[in-house]
Amino acid sequence: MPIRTVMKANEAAAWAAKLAKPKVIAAFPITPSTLVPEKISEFVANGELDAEFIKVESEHSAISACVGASAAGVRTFTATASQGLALMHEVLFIAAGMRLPIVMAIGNRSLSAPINIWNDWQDSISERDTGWLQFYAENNQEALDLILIAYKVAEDERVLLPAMVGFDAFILTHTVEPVEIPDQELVDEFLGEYEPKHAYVDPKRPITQGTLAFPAHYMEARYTVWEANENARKVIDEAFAEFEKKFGRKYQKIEEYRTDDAEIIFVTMGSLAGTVKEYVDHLREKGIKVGAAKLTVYRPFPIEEVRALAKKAKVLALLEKNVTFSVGGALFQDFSRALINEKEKPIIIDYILGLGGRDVTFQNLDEALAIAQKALNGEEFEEVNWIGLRKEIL
Amino acid sequence: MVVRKPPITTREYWAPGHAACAGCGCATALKLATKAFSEAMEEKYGDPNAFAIAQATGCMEVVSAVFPYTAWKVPWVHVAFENAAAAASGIEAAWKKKGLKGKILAIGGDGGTADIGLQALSGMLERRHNVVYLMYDNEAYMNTGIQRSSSTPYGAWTTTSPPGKYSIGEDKPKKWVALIAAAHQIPYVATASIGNPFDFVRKMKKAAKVDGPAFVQVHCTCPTGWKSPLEKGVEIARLAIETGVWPLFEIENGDFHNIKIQSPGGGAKVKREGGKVVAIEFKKPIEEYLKLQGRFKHLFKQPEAIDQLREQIKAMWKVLGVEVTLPKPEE
Amino acid sequence: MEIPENVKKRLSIPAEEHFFAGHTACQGCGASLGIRYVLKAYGRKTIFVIPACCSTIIAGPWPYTALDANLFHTAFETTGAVISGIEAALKARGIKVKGEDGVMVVGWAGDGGTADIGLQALSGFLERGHDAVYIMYDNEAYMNTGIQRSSSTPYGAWTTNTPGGKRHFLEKRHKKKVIDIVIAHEVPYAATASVAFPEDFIRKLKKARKIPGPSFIQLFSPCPTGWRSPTDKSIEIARLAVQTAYFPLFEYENGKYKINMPSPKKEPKPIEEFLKLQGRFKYMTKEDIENLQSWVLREWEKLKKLAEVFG
Amino acid sequence: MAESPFKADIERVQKEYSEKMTPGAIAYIPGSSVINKTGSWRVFMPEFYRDKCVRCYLCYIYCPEPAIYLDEENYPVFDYDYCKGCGICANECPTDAIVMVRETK
Repeated sequence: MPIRTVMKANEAAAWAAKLAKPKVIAAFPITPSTLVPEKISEFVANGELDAEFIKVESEHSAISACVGASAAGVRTFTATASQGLALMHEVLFIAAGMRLPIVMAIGNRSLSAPINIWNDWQDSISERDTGWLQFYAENNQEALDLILIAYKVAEDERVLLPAMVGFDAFILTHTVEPVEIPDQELVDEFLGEYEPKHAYVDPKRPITQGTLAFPAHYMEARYTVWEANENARKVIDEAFAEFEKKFGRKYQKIEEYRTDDAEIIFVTMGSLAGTVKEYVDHLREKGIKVGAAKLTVYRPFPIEEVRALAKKAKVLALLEKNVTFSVGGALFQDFSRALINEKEKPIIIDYILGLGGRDVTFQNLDEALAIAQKALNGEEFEEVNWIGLRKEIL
Repeated sequence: MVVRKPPITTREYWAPGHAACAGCGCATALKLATKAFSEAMEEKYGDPNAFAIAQATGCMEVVSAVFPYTAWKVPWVHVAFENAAAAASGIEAAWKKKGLKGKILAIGGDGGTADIGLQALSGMLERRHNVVYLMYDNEAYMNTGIQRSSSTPYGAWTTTSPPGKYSIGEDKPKKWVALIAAAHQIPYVATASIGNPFDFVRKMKKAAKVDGPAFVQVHCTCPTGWKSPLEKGVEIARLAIETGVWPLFEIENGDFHNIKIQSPGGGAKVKREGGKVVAIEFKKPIEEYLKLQGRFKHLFKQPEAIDQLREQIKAMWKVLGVEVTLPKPEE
Repeated sequence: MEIPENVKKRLSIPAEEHFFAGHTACQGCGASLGIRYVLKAYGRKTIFVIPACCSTIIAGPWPYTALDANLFHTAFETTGAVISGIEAALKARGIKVKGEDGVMVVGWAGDGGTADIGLQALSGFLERGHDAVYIMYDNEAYMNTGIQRSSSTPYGAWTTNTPGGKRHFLEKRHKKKVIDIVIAHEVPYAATASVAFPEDFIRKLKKARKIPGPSFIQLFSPCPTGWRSPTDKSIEIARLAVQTAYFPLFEYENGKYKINMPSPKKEPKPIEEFLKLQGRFKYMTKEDIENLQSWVLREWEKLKKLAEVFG
Repeated sequence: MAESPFKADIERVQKEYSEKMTPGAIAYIPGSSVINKTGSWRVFMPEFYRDKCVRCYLCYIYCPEPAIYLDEENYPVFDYDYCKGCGICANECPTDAIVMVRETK
């Protein structure tokens, strides 16, 4: 029987790892995700999880050890955030290129300078070109579920890519919420044993991994990573469906909320989706036609789903906690790619907000709404807007 | 005539057809290292193939594994430049969990070990993984085209330490990674050279059989980067030993006050006290080693630089607890 | 800050303060005391480089700072590289570094930032021979992220990722000896020091100032929060670390070892005296303690031997 | 004349070789580098005088390729498909049983 209890998202991630039974874990402390390896240490110390936990000397070595272990053909897990993820950057490309289904939990946190330990998505968003699959959790339950789903998708033969699951620093990592821990037996059924057919280190079958490819082969090798990302679209849908059947919780790449007759749809990710849904309720009470949408999957980018969503709205208001300097937010770029050649498309407005743990309030969202309404009325508007900025100290 | 048996297994784990330069000393080192490993694994576990390699980016990586081919006949993984030791840690942990017997061999050049990979090496040693780390030391970044590393010796020309009006070439003494590794109090550390293959093979086997981490630093000639004749690769390496430039030693469990020193040969007089080498009187001047290499050519116009190098070599031997005398060439 | 002359005269360490109250260190913090001593030794003409660690927080968030000296915050793994860059820039600008009246570039990093993630930058700094001082304040775990083991954590210690538990998963490896790794670089000056012995520490800091080239000091600095020890016992614990030879004070200068404390002739106190004041060691079995004790004595013998052979 | 220890590898590569991209660009045939006949790099080639050879194995030990293997009587056999002509074997040979001569192709 599944157990209902309360825990932080960090603990939920550790529980997910425990349920997935990785053989090797390598991790390095970093705020706010340190509690994940701490909790896993306890599981290992108490014999509840039979794994080798390598307490590495840096994040670079954490991911490198995971690559080594995954190349040797076992299920692996790690967790990090922010600067730690940035230090892993180089090896993230390698993990994807070597097609190693590592799963990593990210406590989404800002990047220095100035140093700041609070939430935004700049860390994992900045890794969007590495080839990793990316999932974002709205709450602690999703953090647990999405890690299990990430394993399912990552290890699928059609995919074989590493995956990261992000959940917001402190807002989720350190906040206690009710979480249902699924049955170990069901998880075992859902995931099965990881038996690699392509990457293993076995003296009986010597293979060479991490080769050098000349120009004659490099593009094809990179194309297979592209193809695997494309394949992941379908595999993710299948995994979501199977997960729902087994565990009763439904996931979609883009989850919509009161979008049916909406003129303006707020689009966001992570825990901010919760706030936005409340805000939508609040506006609906006033008779304003708005809806909300949340991206659960960010890589592969859900292009078809975005197009379907776009058909429903006159204005898409993107609320994002990251910046691509001189462009706007990363979602703005991605939405533009999805919609640029559509015959009919909504206006897209970008909002940068909540960086480095800045609270996102209804007042901020009112500000965003006002700009969207201007656009709706055919008035001039800014494409990229920094919301909640303390202009008085600038 | 009595025919001795070949001194080492004829099994090959390093196939020809690889793209190393002609006369590459590192290729010889890897060939011998894998043979030694297989002998050790056979003796320890009854299975000569019970090992796998994690290798850092570098010459020996790019020449041996060009998709879709490979020169390796042993499981082999390359991840990146700075993390061979970390990747080896991961593989070792995975093997442990899978219940596989054997040992992991991590390989890196001097750049990948003394510089960018030092930290990963330190972590691996400190965590006591069952891995042998082999540093093939050709004393510069050869793969990127001969730039100085911290293992480049004093006075050497490289593309980033060119001699000039204000420069005598590399101006820092060589970093001895073997000493740094030994400071981790690991069971076994050794230096070796392709100039003495039997000593190298013996040390590799010892390293492979030790429980826990071991580190071997092997000196190997790079004719391309050292600007030396192709056929002199082994001779140069041997001269490094015979002139005192390259010490052969073993340190067990970080006992710095009890370092085992191997005789350098070349007519050198070794003085022992209580079985311990305390002094060596070298007979061949270091010039004999230097003069065969274009990278040291400019030093011969600045004899004081060579004297400076001699002083550094003496200081290095002092750290090993040995007083040495280094002769000057006869006029 | 005005300090009366008679006070200055009576003190065995400099009276000047360049580290101000109001900082946010925990009660009984050894690291904050260490910063205070360093600034007493070097004064205002100091450029402090601090990576992401407790000291980042201690010095205070923007726009405040507790230091009456230059302070540069940098990323976790970069201390050795940043002090190299600052030293090179000062030299390029013709500013004197080190020596009696030069600017002191001080790398100030914890054991995590030195023994683990910053080791490589430290090694590069030492090997290139920059004129700066690197101080590792050793509180034997990652305290800033909430007490995880580092490679400088001692055998038998509880941390949040060596939590003990049913399988007795305490730290199983002996402390990494960063000082030995530094000495293996054949540096001009390296020393261990302790916040319990400020005169010795300040003497070493001043020596590091005079000797050209890179210097390294490993400073033992208690962390009541992470060691689960009473805040008033910090100095006592640090003193016992020396008296038990768990953390002997010594210097390495131009190839020679010199033991400062405890005296090589004196029997070290039993390790239990050091352990019993700290909650982090309370899960150790008798066997664990014996194991640690024999390691301490072994390393102590080794050091004495080195001082004999290379004295 | 003994058979090259790499004969089986060469045959396997000839039989199984495929350029088809594998996930992770993994090379699955051990020792498949034998397909590259690096003998074409050679300017000087080693000539071997069997009667002078004392079977000390130094050439066999030092060859970086390895392009020297041993026959049934433990004499070295030079594999000119792979020998790059570096000359180490000749330089190290204590009895001058190996001599480097200019390639005449």
